[in-house]
Formats: sequence, C-alpha cells, structure tokens
Amino acid sequence: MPVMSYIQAVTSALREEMQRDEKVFVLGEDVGRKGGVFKATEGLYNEFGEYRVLDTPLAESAIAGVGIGAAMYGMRPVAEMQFADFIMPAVNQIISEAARIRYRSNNDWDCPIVIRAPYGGGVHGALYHSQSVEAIFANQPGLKIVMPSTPYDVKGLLKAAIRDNDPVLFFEHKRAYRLLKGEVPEEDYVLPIGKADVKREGSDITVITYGLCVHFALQAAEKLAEEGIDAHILDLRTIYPLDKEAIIEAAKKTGKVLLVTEDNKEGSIIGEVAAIIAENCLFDLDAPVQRLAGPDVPSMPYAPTMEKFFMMNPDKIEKAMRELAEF
Amino acid sequence: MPVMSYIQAVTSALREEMQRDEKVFVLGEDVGRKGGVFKATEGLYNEFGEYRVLDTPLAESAIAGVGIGAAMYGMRPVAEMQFADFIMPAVNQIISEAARIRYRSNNDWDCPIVIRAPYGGGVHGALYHSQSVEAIFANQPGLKIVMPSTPYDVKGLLKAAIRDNDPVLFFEHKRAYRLLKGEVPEEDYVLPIGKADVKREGSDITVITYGLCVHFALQAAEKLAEEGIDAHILDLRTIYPLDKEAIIEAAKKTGKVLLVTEDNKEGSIIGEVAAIIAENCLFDLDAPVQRLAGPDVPSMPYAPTMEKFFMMNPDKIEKAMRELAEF
Amino acid sequence: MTGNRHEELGLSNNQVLEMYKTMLLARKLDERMWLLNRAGKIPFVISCQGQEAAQVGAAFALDRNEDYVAPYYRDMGVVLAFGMTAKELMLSAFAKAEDPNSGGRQMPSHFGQKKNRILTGSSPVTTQVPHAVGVALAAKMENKNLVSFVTLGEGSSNQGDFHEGLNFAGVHKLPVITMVENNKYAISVPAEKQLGNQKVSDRALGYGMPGFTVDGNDPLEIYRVVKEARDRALNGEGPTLIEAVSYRLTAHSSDDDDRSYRDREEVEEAKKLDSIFTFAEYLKNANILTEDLETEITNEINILVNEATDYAENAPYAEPEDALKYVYEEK
Amino acid sequence: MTGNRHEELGLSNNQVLEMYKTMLLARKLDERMWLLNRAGKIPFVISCQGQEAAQVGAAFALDRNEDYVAPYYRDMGVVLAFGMTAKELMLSAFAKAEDPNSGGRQMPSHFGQKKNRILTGSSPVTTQVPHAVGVALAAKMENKNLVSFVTLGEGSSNQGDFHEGLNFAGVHKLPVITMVENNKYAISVPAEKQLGNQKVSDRALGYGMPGFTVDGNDPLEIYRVVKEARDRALNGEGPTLIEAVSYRLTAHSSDDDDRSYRDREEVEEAKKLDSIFTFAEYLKNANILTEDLETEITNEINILVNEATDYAENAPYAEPEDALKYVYEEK
Ligand SMILES: Cc1ncc(C[n+]2csc(CCOP(=O)(O)OP(=O)(O)O)c2C)c(N)n1
Ligand SMILES: Cc1ncc(C[n+]2csc(CCOP(=O)(O)OP(=O)(O)O)c2C)c(N)n1
Ligand SMILES: [Mg+2]
Ligand SMILES: [Mg+2]
Repeated sequence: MPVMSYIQAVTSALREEMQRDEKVFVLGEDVGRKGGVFKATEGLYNEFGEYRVLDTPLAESAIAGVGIGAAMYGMRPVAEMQFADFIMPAVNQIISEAARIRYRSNNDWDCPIVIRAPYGGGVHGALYHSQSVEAIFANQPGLKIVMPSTPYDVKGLLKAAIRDNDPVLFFEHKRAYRLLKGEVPEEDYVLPIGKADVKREGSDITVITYGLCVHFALQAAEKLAEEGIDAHILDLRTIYPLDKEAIIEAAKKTGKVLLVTEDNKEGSIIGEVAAIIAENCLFDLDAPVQRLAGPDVPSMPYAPTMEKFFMMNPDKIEKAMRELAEF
Repeated sequence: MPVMSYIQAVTSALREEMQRDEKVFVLGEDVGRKGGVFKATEGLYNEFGEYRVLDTPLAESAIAGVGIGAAMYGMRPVAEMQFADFIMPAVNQIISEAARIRYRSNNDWDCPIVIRAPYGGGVHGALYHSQSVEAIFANQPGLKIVMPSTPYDVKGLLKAAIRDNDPVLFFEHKRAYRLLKGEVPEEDYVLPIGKADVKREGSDITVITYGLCVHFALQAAEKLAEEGIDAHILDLRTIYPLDKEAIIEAAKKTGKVLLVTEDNKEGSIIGEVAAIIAENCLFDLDAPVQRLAGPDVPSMPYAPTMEKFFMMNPDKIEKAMRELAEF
Repeated sequence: MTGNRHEELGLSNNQVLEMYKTMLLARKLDERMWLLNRAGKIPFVISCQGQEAAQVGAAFALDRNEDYVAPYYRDMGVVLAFGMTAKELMLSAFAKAEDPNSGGRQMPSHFGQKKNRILTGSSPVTTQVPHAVGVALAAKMENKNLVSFVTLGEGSSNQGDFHEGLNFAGVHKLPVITMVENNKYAISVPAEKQLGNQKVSDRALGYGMPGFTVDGNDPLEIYRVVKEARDRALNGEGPTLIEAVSYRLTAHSSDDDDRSYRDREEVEEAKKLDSIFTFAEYLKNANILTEDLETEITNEINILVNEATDYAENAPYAEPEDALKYVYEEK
Repeated sequence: MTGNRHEELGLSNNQVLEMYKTMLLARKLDERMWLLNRAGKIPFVISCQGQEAAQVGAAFALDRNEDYVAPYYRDMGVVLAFGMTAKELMLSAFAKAEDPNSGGRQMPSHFGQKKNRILTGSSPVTTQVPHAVGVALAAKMENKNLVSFVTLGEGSSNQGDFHEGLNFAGVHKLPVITMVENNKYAISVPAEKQLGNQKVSDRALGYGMPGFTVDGNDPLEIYRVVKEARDRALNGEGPTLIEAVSYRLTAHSSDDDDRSYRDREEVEEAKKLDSIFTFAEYLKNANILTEDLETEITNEINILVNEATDYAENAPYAEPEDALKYVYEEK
C-alpha cells in the first residue's frame, strides 16, 4: 500500500470524489490558484478548472451560505475554512441553516455540504491559528463532526463525508498535515461516519481521544508497554454524535479511563464522553474518570514557553496514563 | 419585600444601574421606543433618552461589536439580542473578540459588556424562538454565562453582570418572564457570579439544574415530598465557568444525582456537570448520574403535540426523580 | 395607473387578471389568519399585507416552472404564484402534519416546498441571501437557463449576509435577483434608523450590479424591472438589486402592537395606496375587471379560503414522537 | 509629486520630514524582521511594505493624543505614529514578555496599546470595524472631541462586519473614519475576484457617507482626505470611507510564496511607485531632504532598529505558567 501524509490523504480524497461525481466542487479562500494556504487543494484548480475549485471572496458566512444554497440545489460542495478559528463568522449559517434544513422542512430539503477546516496547535499559530473549535458545534443535532487521526481515516472519512446527505464538519489537525504518514489503499473505500475505532487493544487502562492526540497517546502507550502497562486506545473519529456503544465498551473493558483532548477542559467534548461513562459504567469503574486537557484559558499563546505549557504532548499523556494505571 | 415578575426584575436592574452609572447604556433591536419585544426595557427610553436606550439596525454582529468597542472605550454597554436564537451572527464578535480581549492584550484592555438574550421554549416559538444556546458558548474561557431562575436572582445577578469587568452572557428564560414572580428587596444588592445556590435542602436525591427548570424541579420536589422523597436542589445560576465545589458538595450530599436541562442532551452543559461528578465523586455515588434533557433533535417544533414532547416540564422531572430515588 | 401599461409589457388581460387574483387571494388568506388568531385558533400570524403587488408582480416576471425562489416570511404572494395552495398555507398556519412547508414544525410563513423550488427558510433574517446566490452559482456551473430570486426586508438588508451574498454574486456575475421589500419599518424601527442611506438600491453599486428603487404598490412596474433583471441574468450579465417600496399595513405580527411607535394617520395615508385597490382600479379602467367579475372572483376566493380553513382546522397534528424524525437522513 | 503641496495642506517642513522618518522606520523594521525570519530567529512576519504612505499620511492627519485607532496587521506605520516604539515592535516580533501588545501571546502585528489608544486587535479580519464604531458612539455620547480611525484590507471589506459596522456609523452619523488599504491582493486572490465592484469607496453611498479612492502611495493626498474626514466628523457630519490604493510589495506573509499567483513583472512595476522613494524624491525636490540629512536619518534608523533587535532578542520570554494569567480580571 502506498504511504502518504495526512494532507495528501485530504487532497487525494478530494480529487477522487471530484473525478467520481461532477457535482462535487470545492470553494474557499485561496483554494484555487494557490492550492490553499496548506496546499490541501494543490493541483485541483489545474485539473478541474476555476468553477470546481473556486477562490471565493474573503467572507466565511458566504462561503458556508453559498455552499448551502448549492447543496440544496443538488450540488456536493466542499467548503474550506482557511483556519478553524475563522469559522466563527459562519456559525449562523452552519447552526441555524445547514444543521436544520432537513428537520425544519420535514425531510423535504437536504443539505449535503462538507465544511473542512484545519484546527489545532503546536505550530506557533498563537490564539487565532491554534484553536480547537469543535465544542462550539458538538451540541447541534443535524450536524456531524469528524476529526480523523490518520491518513487512512482521513481519506475514508472525507469520502464518506462528501457522499453523506447531511452536513458534515471535517476538522483536520494542521500539525498532523505533514507530521503523520501512513498506508492508504489504492482502491476506493469509505469509512463509516459515527463509528469510533480501537487504535490499540489493551487491558490495563483505556484512553479515549481523537485527532492528533491519538497519535500522542499511541506514542505514550508504546513507552508504557515497556513498563508493562497495557493501554487500550479508542479513537472517537466522529465526535458528534458520539459512538456511545464503543465508548461504553471501551470504558468497561479496563475500568480505568483517561479522556484526552487538546481543547480547553471545561465544556470540551470529553465532558460528554465522561457523562456517557458516568451514566452507563458506574459499577464497572475502578477509578474515577480522568480528563487531560488544555488549561481553561482562551487559546494557546505564541511565545514558545507558553505555547508548550498549553499544548498537549506525549509526555503529558504518558504521565496521566501512568498515574491512572497506578490508581 | 415587594413582589415582582422575572421580567420586572430585569427592567428594574437595568434602570437602577443606569441611574447609578452614566456609562451604562442599552442597545439592541426595538429596545428604545417600543421598549423591547418582551418589554424588558419598557420606560427606559423615556427616562434616559435615545442614546442610552439605543434602537440599533437589525445586525447582531454590529450590536455585539459596537458594544465591545464602546466597552473598550470605557462604557458599560448592555446589549440585547432579541432572541437567543439570533445571537448566532454575533458569535465571532463574542467568542473571538469579547472573550479574548483581556487575555490577548495581556491585561491591557478589558471588555465589560453584558449581552442579554431571552432563551427557552414552551411558548409556541418553534425552532428559532425556543432554543437554549448556552452550550455553544460554555466552552470559552474569558466569558461568563449567567442563567437565573428567580426574580431575586435576576436582579442581583444582572447588576453584578453590569458591574463585572469581563463580558457576561445573561440568558433569561422567556417563559419565566411573566410566569415567575417573587420577592425582591428594595435596597441595592448584587449576587456573586460564579456561585451556585441551593434552592431546596434535601437528603434523598440531588437535582442539579438551572433556569426555568429550577422552578419545575421545585414543583416536582414538593409533590415528591408528600411521598416522603426529600430532594436537594442546586441551582447552577452561573453555567460557565461552573461552581465545581458546589456541584461536588451537592452530589456527595445524597449520592444520587439527577441533572436536568431544557437543552438537547448530547453536548449540553449538564454533560460537563456529570463529568465533574464522575471525576470527583465516584466513591460517593449510590446510583449512576442521571441526565434528563430534551431529545437530540435541532429544536422544539411548533405544533403543540411535538412541542410538548420536547419541552421539559414538572411531570418529566418528577418521574425521573422518583425513579432515581427508587434506585 | 392608467392606460394599457400591461400590454406594453407583453402581458395579456388574462395574465394581469391572474396577478390580481393571486394578490387578492394572498390578502384574503392573510386577513382570515388574523381572524383565526384573534379567535384563539392559531397562535401566530405575520402578514403580507401591503406587499402583495411587489411579490406577485415579481413572481409573474419569473419562470415559475424553472426558477428558484428564496422567499422571506411575508412572501405569501410569491409562494402562491409559485404553486403553493391556499390549503397548504392554512395547514401551515394551523401547524398541521400535512403542512408541506414543515409538517407543522415551523411557525407559519416559514416557507419551503421542494417540488415548487421554494427553498426552505428559517427565522434568522437574511440567511437566505447566500442560499439564493448558491443556487445561482450551481445554475451557472451547470449551464442551466434559470435564475434564483430572493427577498428580504429593508431592516434585514443591514445584516452581514446581505453584503457577503451580494458581493459574491457580483464577483461571479451570477443569475440572482435580490428584491428588498422596503415596508418602512423593521418591527418598531423606522427605515431612517435602519439604513445609513435612504435608498437600499444604492448599495448595488458597491457590488457591481444595477440597482433600482421601484414603487412596490405597482405590480406592473415591479414586473418590468424583474423581467429585465431576469433577461440580463440569463444573458450572463449577472445579478440585480431591486428595492420595492411600499408600507407594512399591519402590525409587525400578531404579537406586536404598533400603536406605541407609529401614528394612525401614517397608516391611514398608506392605505390609500394599497395595491389591492389601486390595481383593481387599473383593471377596471382597462375594462378587464367588471363588477360581475369582481363579485365572482371574490366569491371564488371566499370559498377557497373557507375550504382551506375548514380542511386545515380539522386536519390532524403530527404525533408527539414525530418530533424525533428527520434529524439526519433515514434510510 | 512636485511643488510645495505640503505647505498648501498646512504641513510644516518638519512635519513632512517626521512623516518620512516614520515611513522609513516602518520599512526598515519590516525589512529587518524578514531577515530575522529567514535566519530562523522569529517565526512569522507580515508586512507593511508598500502601505507606509497611506498609514503614516492618515495617522498624521489625526489627533495623535486624543483619537483612537483600530489598526490591522499591516499598520506598522499607524502604530509608530501613534507612539509605539521600535523596541516594542521588536519585542512583539520576538514574542517576549515585555511586548506591550500582548506580552508575547499574540503573533506579531496584532497591535494593541491602551496608553496610546490603539485598540487590541485579533486575527479574524474586520472585527475591528464595529469596535471603532463603538468607540465613535461612545465619543458622541460623551461629547468628546475625538474620532476613531479603523483600517482593513480590500479583501476584508467583503466581511459582514464591514457592512454592519459602516451602516451603524451611517445611521448615527458617528465620528469614525474607515480606511481600506487596497493593496490589490488578499493572499493569492486579486481584487477583481474579491470585489464585485472595482472601487471599494463606492460602497460608501449605500451607508450614506462620502467615499474617496485615493492614491495610497501619496502620503500628502491621504493626509488631506483624512484631515477633511476628521473635520467633518468633529462637525457632526458623520463617518467617511476612504480607499487607499497601493500594492503589497512582499508576499502575504513569511509563510506565503507569491510566485505561484502573481508575475514578477507586476511586482517590479509596482516597486517603481514605492512611496519610500517617491516621497523622498518629493522632499528632495522641496529641498527638505538633503543628501546629508538622508544619511543622518538612515544612520539614526539603523541604530534604532539594531538596538531594538538586540534588546528584544535578549529579553526573556514569559514564564510557562504565565499562560494562565488574565483570563478574567484578577483582583
Ligand atoms: C437575525 C435576526 N435578528 C432578529 C430577528 C427578529 N426579527 C424578526 S423580523 C424583524 C424585523 C425585520 O424587519 P425587515 O427586515 O424590515 O422586514 P419586515 O418585517 O419589515 O418585512 C426582526 C428584528 C430575526 N428574525 N433574525
Ligand atoms: C475571518 C478571517 N478569515 C480568513 C483569514 C485568513 N487571512 C488572513 S489575511 C487574509 C487576506 C486578507 O486580505 P486583505 O483584506 O486584502 O488584506 P491584506 O492582507 O491584503 O492587507 C486572509 C484570508 C482571517 N485572518 N480572518
Ligand atoms: Mg421592513
Ligand atoms: Mg489586500
């Protein structure tokens, strides 16, 4: 199987879906001629032309809203928000419109749009180029939110998102873009939205996380394996709506659960994961549910000292895992 | 003590703060001549004039953004969003700006703005005049979110919000406006933002909730008292950042916890409450944490059958309380 | 309104009569809804009254078999012209399961009907503008011979989505027609306190499109301007902004009392220009509407409104658990 | 640029020299930052190059002791004129604790300094427009003799906040001056693909305010137009929209490579109009800038830039735990 980077998986999913279905098109800021500020759409403008890889004016509410209109018409827009942090002007279109179109029209209309956005920190991006914004949306029935952790998952889930008949937010970790590489099949495949995935089988403690933190957790698990601590790692993949069964199963498996997110702690989506466990696994737990997250400050500062203090990393996870194992 | 309605408490807090401090002013749609669509600002236009009770153009991002600019200058704006549902166009200003001004400027600037908005259902308001929107914001350090449940709390907390030197979202339940009446002191008083409040002492089960649901829970508790079930009821009052100590104390008190919200279940703020309990009270619990919430559909439909199906009420809470007590 | 202006526009006597009937039906349905509301039978009404001429004049200038519309809550005239029936509108007013707009989920006047290419709308104002632009973009990409048509109030034209949507359409010369129905008020706030500039149509310049301010009480003038806009759009000349100026004859909605913020005289003055009467006048002068015909039409419409009301009143609500349906695609 | 245009504007020789020095300092600081970036010493630069004339010309037309500014990330010329020092700017570029803008929390060019009435800015574009309007509203309410001044790029003028903010200012005739720095690109997207209409200033009409498109390479012309706008504002005549047209001489930022989307010839052409040279030329023709003086100024600025760099490079970062401070007021 060919090996590709996380961002190559994005590009190749887009290319193949655009080849497969003429209705699929990309729109966003600098996605056309420049191929995107991260190069996620590189080459597509030349291959598919201006209108299928559309450079839009600098206006996120229009990017989402025009995409929504096109989706209602029957197109399959894939809108890019240049950074997840800049999705905020589009919140009204996403929450009031995309998420509610099927429901409010009693199934008459639908809105098959994908909104991609690079999120996450550790890239000297400071407050407004480092954020995890999923918690803002992870309470809106009608939306699906996917946050993949490997090139394989990126490709299979982005294809699934494009073929899905409901709106999907697709958050890609910008530090993962070039950091993570992995095997990706040549053939067309899709992965199920709404299903978590066990990334490591283990019996001592359970770690539940998503996005780049999966990678960090796996690194930490390898280290701890040397100490004889065997971690079970569940990758949520879809963070809204959550795969409750998989969460319950993973929690019950070891009875000791660590939840990890790069986001701030209070109000992050791992709170909901903890709640699901608290509701369903009380008598299976051997230790209180643990949460490891960023501090409750607005976002990651720019200065390297403070950025590192905020940003999640394998060491922080390893420490929390060891403590839980020793509980 | 005089008795006033929930909305009269809003008006009287505004009036007194405007009398106390010239920098306090109100802005929003229809707040001036008309006195607001719910009449929350009735009489203020005549008393304070056009510029201190300003009818703005129909543009929520400007209402928030102009308010933020005025707050940075040194004014104390109280912005009204006509319905909480229509706060969405202002999300960028609230999250990217108001919440981050102190932090990003390293304490050089601050942003003492209050944003009031009527939320909640049971008023034949359908999808877009019934929503609970707090979960969208309850993950943003820098913001405070207050959701009072009684006229007394409304007045004391709204005054505190206006005097607070950080941005506060103040959500008022629109059905509570005329439904709830209560005693309110004549003298000036403020209540602490960030502190939950025990609304009923009890020993069998703990109910933790906020807003109009506190009222429903108290009604349910009175009924259950006749059956000998003694409920402890904690009113969160500030739903972000949460009063963790009070939550832990209330949970430990009875070991059986029911969390109630009118919002959808998944991703609502009671998930965070459950997580706090799961982290801190595992060995004090006699039953799994229970959550009672709206179904995971976008919002309340208009037709009375479906609205009732969605909307929280005392019967639903009573039933859940009884089940928990019997666990 | 004199002479045979409609013939100059290429409209037959039958067509203008059809326009008039549609306007009158909208008015009569609207009036009935107020009665039903005041009788406690339906919880909410928001009116088209005073804006029927603009709505129907515009709709008749469109291709009602191909074009897409993204109407706002007052556009009963538009949706009637696009094929929604009196019965369907009443089902929506009564929030009954059979309501094609939303199955009783949304408030009345939150229009949407796929088979008639009426995009589903919401309450937050102006979000429909980018949607219509998106339809126009799709039509351009697919080389379709159609336009999209979107309306909103003058207050709503101050939302960011207006700016972002129209500029997008201007850059890509998309076949979308935006009609601002300036009824002089946004709830209680008069246009002077909403708009930095008197004419909304002056905003067109900033987006590189033509802009027109038109008498919204004159369905023929609206027809002409929309028709020309449509021709330009199909010609690849891009979007148009039209401002239709009339007056909101009712309170903002059944929840509003407008006496606190506007004079009765002002309302009475505006009523003199009410298109339901002035257009009838025109048709009479042109010998198209006779007294007999008027009685016949009124009777027909009365029957229609009565039947729609009875049907809707007796129709069932959705089951409580139906609230759980259609959050996501159900396969 | 010939003659003694500055005198006609009431500017002394000293004042125009001061303008020139400020422009040059901005340019030299900016150039140094690129060197530091390419040497791996600072992670990010975003430039003022090509826009100094507009920034400094505008700032000098304001009351730098009373007015408020809400600059955008390219406005090094504005903040220097408003009192931020070279050292402070370098502290920000190096993300050091002493940086007055943010204590090293924000990327460079995210300006803010309360003592100089520079509002704190963020990355999402155009949010500062309503803030400046809010300051102007406050100034009007408090009867203060001051204006607020806000800038943004032409791409950013397509955000909803531009529309909502300017319309608000238009309705209430607020003392706010908006200057769009049209440098022809928004990252890779040229102005034709951003703007439905060629001139941003044409948008002014829709908000009921005067609009002007000005040569952004001519600091005196900018000075004149901003000065007049300020006079109108203080006179109660309300806001003004100004478009300053120049060219972005560098790539968008240190993370961008502009060769993929614009021709080298185009950039070379633009460099011929670079205000740093053309304004020097003007000052030489007017016998204000002699060769000796030029050398002196260059030396002075070099020293300033060197000192600022050294100081900032050696200054300490904030402590890791400082990340926890100032989420809320700390009493
Ligand atoms: C984003 C948003 N904010 C506020 C409201 C509440 N609201 C409903 S209609 C209305 C006034 C609309 O005025 P205008 O656009 O002039 O339309 P009109 O009702 O006069 O036809 C307001 C403020 C809303 N629906 N959406
Ligand atoms: C809301 C938002 N969307 C996207 C971005 C990313 N971004 C930063 S600068 C920029 C282009 C700005 O262009 P323009 O307004 O013309 O200003 P210029 O950089 O040319 O001075 C973009 C797209 C952003 N900062 N904010
Ligand atoms: Mg109106
Ligand atoms: Mg630019």
